[in-house]
Amino acid sequence: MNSTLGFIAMTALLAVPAVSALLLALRSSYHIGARLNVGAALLCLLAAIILLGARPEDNLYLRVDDFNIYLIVLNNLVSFTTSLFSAGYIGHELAIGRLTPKYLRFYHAMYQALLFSMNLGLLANNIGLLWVAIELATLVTVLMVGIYRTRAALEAAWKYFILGSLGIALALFGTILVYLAAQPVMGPGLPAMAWDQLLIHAKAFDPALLNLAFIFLLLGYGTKAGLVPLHAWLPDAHAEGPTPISAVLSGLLLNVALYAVLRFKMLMSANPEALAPGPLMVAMGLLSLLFAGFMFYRRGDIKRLFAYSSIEHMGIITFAFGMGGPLANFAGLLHMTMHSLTKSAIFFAVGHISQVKGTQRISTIRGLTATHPLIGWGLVAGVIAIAGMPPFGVFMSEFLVVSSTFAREPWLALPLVLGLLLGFGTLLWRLQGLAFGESQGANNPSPPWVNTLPMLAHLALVFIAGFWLPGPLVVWFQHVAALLG
Amino acid sequence: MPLPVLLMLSMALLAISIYAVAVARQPGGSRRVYGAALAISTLALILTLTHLLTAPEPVTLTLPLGLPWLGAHFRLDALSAFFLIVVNLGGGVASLFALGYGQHERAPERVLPFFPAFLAGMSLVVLADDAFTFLFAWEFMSLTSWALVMAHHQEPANARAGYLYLVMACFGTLALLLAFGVMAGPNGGYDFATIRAGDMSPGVATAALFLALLGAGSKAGLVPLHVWLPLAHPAAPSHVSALMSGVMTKVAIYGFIRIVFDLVSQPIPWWGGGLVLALGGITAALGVLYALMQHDLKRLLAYHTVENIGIIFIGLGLAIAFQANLMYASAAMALTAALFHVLNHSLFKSLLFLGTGAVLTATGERDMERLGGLIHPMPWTALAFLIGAAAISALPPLNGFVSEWLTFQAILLTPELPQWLLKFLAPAVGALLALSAALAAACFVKAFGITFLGRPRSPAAAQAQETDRYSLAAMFTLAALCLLAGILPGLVVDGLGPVVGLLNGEARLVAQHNQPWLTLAPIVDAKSSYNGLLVLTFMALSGTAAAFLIHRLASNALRRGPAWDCGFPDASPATQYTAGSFAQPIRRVFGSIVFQAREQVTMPPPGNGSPAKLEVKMRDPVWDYAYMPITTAVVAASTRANDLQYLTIRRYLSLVFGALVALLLGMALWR
Amino acid sequence: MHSLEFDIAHFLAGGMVVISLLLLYQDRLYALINVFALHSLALALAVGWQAYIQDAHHLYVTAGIALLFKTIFIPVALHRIIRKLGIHRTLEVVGGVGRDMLAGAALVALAILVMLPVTAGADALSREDLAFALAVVLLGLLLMISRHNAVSLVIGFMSLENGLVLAAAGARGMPLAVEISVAFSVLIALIVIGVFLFRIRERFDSVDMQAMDAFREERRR
Amino acid sequence: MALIMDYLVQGGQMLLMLLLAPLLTGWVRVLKAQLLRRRGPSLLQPYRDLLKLLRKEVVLADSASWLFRVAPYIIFAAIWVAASLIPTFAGGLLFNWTADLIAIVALLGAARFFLALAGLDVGTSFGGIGSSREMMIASLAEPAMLMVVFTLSLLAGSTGLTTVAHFMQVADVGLRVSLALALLALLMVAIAENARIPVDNPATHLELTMVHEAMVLEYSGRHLALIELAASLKLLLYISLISCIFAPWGMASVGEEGMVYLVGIAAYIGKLAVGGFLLALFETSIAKMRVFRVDQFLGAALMLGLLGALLLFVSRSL
Repeated sequence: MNSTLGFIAMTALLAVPAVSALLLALRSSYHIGARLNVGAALLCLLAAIILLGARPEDNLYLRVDDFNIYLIVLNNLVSFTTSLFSAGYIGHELAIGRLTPKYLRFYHAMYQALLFSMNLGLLANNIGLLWVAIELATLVTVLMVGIYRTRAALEAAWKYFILGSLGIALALFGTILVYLAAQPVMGPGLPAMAWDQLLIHAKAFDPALLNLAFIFLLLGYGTKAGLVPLHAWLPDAHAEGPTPISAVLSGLLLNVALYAVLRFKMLMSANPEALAPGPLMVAMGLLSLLFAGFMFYRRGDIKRLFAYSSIEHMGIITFAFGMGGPLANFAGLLHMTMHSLTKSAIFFAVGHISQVKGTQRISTIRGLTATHPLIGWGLVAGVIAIAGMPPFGVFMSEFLVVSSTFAREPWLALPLVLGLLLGFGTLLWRLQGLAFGESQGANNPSPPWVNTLPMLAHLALVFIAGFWLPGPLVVWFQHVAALLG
Repeated sequence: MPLPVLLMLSMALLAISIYAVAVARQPGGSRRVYGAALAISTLALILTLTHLLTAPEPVTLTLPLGLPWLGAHFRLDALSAFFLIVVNLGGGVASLFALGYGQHERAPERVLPFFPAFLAGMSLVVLADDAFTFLFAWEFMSLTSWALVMAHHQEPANARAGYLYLVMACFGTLALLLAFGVMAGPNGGYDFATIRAGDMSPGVATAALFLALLGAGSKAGLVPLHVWLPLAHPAAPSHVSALMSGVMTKVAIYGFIRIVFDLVSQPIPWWGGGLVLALGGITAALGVLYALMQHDLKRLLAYHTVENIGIIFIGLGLAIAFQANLMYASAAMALTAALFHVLNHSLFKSLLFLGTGAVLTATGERDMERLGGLIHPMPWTALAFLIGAAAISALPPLNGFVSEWLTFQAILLTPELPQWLLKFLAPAVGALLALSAALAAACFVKAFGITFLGRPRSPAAAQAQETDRYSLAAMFTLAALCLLAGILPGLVVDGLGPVVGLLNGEARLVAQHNQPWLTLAPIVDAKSSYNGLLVLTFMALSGTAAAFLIHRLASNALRRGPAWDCGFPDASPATQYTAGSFAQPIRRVFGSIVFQAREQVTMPPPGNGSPAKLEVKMRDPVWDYAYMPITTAVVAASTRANDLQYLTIRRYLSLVFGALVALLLGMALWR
Repeated sequence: MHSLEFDIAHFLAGGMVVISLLLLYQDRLYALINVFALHSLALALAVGWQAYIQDAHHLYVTAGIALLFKTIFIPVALHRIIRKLGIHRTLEVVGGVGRDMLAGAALVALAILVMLPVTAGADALSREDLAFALAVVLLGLLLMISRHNAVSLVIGFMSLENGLVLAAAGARGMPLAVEISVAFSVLIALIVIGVFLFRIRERFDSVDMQAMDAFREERRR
Repeated sequence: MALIMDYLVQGGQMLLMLLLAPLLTGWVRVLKAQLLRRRGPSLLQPYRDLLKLLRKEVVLADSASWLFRVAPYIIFAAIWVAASLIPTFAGGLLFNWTADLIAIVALLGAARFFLALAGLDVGTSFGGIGSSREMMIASLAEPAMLMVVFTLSLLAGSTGLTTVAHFMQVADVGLRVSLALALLALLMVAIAENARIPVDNPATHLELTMVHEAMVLEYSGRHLALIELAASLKLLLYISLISCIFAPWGMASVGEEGMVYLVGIAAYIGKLAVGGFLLALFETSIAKMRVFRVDQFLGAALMLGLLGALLLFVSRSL
């Protein structure tokens, strides 16, 4: 009974977005489109919540376990709030004629398609299916990044497309290698591509093949996760696409890519002879952290700025998971969650800002807290949160990340802390310019406060998480952290 | 059971700050907020005072907050009680002052919500009993005070100050985080009880000392980590400046003491004490020299905070050195001196900043060169400021002298130390301390004389009015406390007894309350003794006696007339000595060495009536040699890295290709 | 009897590597396209042969896709596009052909070096085939980055993908092989026809990437 | 009985200081005049001046504040209290534990603080000159003085003057380098603190060279009298300080018979006479230096004091 309910929910997670994508592709009216979009996202969220209670039994294609369920819930939660935000945002874009109804229809359809592909990727119990899902997500986001048809947008889309496809290709090669490693042990056929099976037999796999596979997978999915030096597509894609998509990209898609990497990391650590994936991930994480810190300083575009901040935090998360151990993994999971919520909140704020100021250029945005208190202070809160200051959740996760290094590699704490400080300093430099000082440039009226509800909701969640985590969540994170090894 | 109540009060403060968001705009809003803050601080003050004076048994409390498997630990022991007294005293007085001062605030909605939160943050730092809660509160304190510094964000200078401040605060927090990490070690017990119990290697202890110096020192304003302080403290509204300078720096000191004297279970090596001692001496001397060069009143005071922090650290360094040699009696002296100075500085620095606030509201000026003669329109403010100035210049019978006297006594105990380096270091630091004390007197003759005495140098100063009664009440409360602590030092020393005992293996100074005539005799009165009460009585007696006799027996006639001034009567006020010209001799003596101060006089040719010009160039060595390199390096690096934003797709692909090939090569060569 | 199967498989796979090197050698657009067609043909044969010796019938589909789509349709399409857009026919080689050849040789060596530790026990086919496939992939990547021209970039990407398909086909009984190759073909089709040429033609009046770089420069602050 | 005696001694000490101070000033003046082959004023001239000033009315500048009128009393009180705590003819005074050497230095500092403020109060340029130069001088003289205090109290193991004097009296101190350095530094400080040649010239009213006189330029009548008295008290204080530390002979100690006290007083006056003579001799034999060479002079004093303390730190451990 329970499992059938779970199965229904799981299918709903895939079917609802798929169907509504089709419907939205047909409907062009803004109101119906936006409502349907929100409704579908809400349904997915409900389905995800049901999944919390009711697990379907695994099959060779789809699977729900402790690890992906929380990402699924997070994913659908954020995509629901984002759909709320995008309703207001797109309305404004439509009003000022930046988007035509034709593209609007396209936008909504693609939004659902993206939701579908991400859910698929998270639910997939099959490395091939995972790969297909992520490729689909890439295609969809490429189309959405280019939706404004400006030269910059198209160029960003093009860059994203090429780099993304290359990443996809490398990931595919890695996937094939994993199969090749598994096939002699488990015989040909589907089971040799299913997570649960792979994990069971991983000990017997040929380590050399696994190593090779992991390199390709790390680079392939790492490209999607925006790890330096594979990050090049990320800033432009964030900057030029519609802001809701930036929010989804930063808040969710990166997580999905990282989730894929983690899955394979589990596989690696299940095999004693294979090389430990930790050092690679730690190195890439530190590199991303430091690099992003330097890049904040010279940014002129507000969305690109926060795109780099996403790179930084992906670096931190990768570092944490690379460090390994229950504490570090817990920190990584927590940081993943906090980053999704906070960063999407920031992008909501940025969306409002770019609409009220009519620009994304940092140099022309000043004194927001004076002119638009709500979104101005919202931005301040968001940036303070993402910079890892209390009373927000990121502080806790960063505390855990740093302290976890003392359990394994105390000396690594030093570069980590330096990177954090660097990023903080350069990011704050930008924030003060945006939020304080004499206001200048155009000042359109603030959006109705209802539109800022998603942002406020996210900030509230992060705020509460700053000093109190619900017990069940903790237990569950600890369980997952143990799984990750 | 005061601890839960204290936590409740902090929560209440947080609630008030939320309430303040709503009422900030309303007319009576600030009155209500500050009134509530005053009430709460007073209540907390009474509670902690009773706790410290009665039975300071440590009480602990754990709430299911913070780190899930750790929880939020809180602890009220003698040390935290003492610092809570400092915090709540300062907070209460600042609130009282703000009852009047807050009426003139241009942007109340940027001050009211953060002020109570700031107070709560400081109290929570002192109460915290695990690393997470401590850092949480610590960073929260920095954050709220940053918001207060940014209250008048239109001035670009304030924005820069706020930026520098928050970055340095973050640096300090990270350093402390590392310190806790080092102390907690691999098994990571982050509540203080576990850290205390754990046995750590000497290396760990030293690392903890260094990191604590970086972390707490950057918040307290230890040279060379002080650069943010003289920018940030003046930028905030005056009652907040009083809190930041008088109280927040003390919370930083608390952090240092808590880590180094309480948490570090292993004795710190003696040279660690030497390091702290030397740093303290340098900080004291440099701080006061910086202060002498200022003519912005609030910045002068802020630099003076740096000096006093140095004096406190001298005491702490001596204590570390003594403890390293197991000379706990001497360590008790040094610790008492440091803690006493903590209390004193919180009193008179707050007083002086509040006085500046009164001047600011009366004239709208912070620049001494445009003030003067304020003693006539605002005599009461002048009196309070004078008391504060005399106290901070360590003049008997006020409190500043007592703590510096104790510090000197502690230095005089150093010959018993076995290490040669310390033997040499101690008198040198003593000389630095004496020098800074003398320069402090010069500095406050300048501060008070130029601001309040003489004739007004600007219309604003001429039309000044006496400030409101709330502000006066606040200032005179502090002034009275300065006097009390000065004439009854024995009682304060006894009050500090349990704190010192806690930090010093139960070794403390002999009880003073049963000394004859309330004399302060830390060891034996044959060795060294001081009695503020009698000094005051003698001075009062002889002064009044002289006055009485002269007025009775000789003349008491008095006639007003123009100033004599060697025969140049009533020249324009512009001919008075200015702050710059007052400091000129000292600038010539010290500035040319420390700040490479260069004076350049450009005289017009004879017959040309245009005014001569004197320009003084000074450089801040710390900024030039410690901070500029870092900033330039970061800017350069980010400029180089920025090129990566604008590569061609082909180049990006090459990056991926390179990464792939590198990894493959690595793997091929790995086996 | 085994040996023959293997020899043919190896001959075809190795042939692909050689053709990849040939691709690197080209400096004229049409020739590049033709050689790529040859590359895909070799792939089709190799996959077909794998299908035969594994008698895995779904691989025939993959071979068919390779034959029809990549050997015939794409090259023709590219020919027409080039004619339509009037792209100048010579390729600007970044580092000089000679250097590319050297690099290519080094990459092949690297591929083999990496594959050595793999235990031969896995599958008799896998070891060498994988070495070849990896070599093809790396060479394709090298081709992508060694030309200033978008068409060559696409071709490089496609040859890379040929290597992937080769590897997938070499893996005995790999499920979803067909689906994956189909998905990939869709990707490429999108690259080639849809997004890339249409939009780029519309916006930047050339497919020469330097034009886009120039455009990017003007955004530089 | 003994207690009453103690009170008497203490009170006698305070009065004695008050009475002797102008005499000493006069004595020095007379000697200087003699050395310059002038007849000079009579020995009692300072008393006459004081009485005259006390009887005259005060002419107060319009811009003077209440501080200006209170300052003389504070200055006088501080210096008098400091002076009365120095063992002159008898050690172990009743209230000697009220303030040790450091406190005495600080009391003098307090007097200087208010004097400098008074100099700034009227708002004339000369007052400013005086105050700023005075504070510059003090900023070097006070640390030097404290270094001397360090040396002594390290030697005697106490900062209490009585203990120090007693120590110098009984313990076989012997000739110590650090003591010599301390004495030298103390002398230099004393010269500077009392505005004597070569640092300052008490007799001059040349605007650009005066320091102490510039500060008190606006004072008149009883205020001036108090300040003059305080100044001569200060001179007396320093000379008796030096003598009680470096020449503690003949000083009576607690609870002795009357005769001894008389001896002590005689010895004390003798010391004062010698001290005054040496001072006058020194002043006549040297020229005043530029104000901006004073810092080198006092810097040297500071260095000497520090050196003395350091040597002591070393020698103590040997």
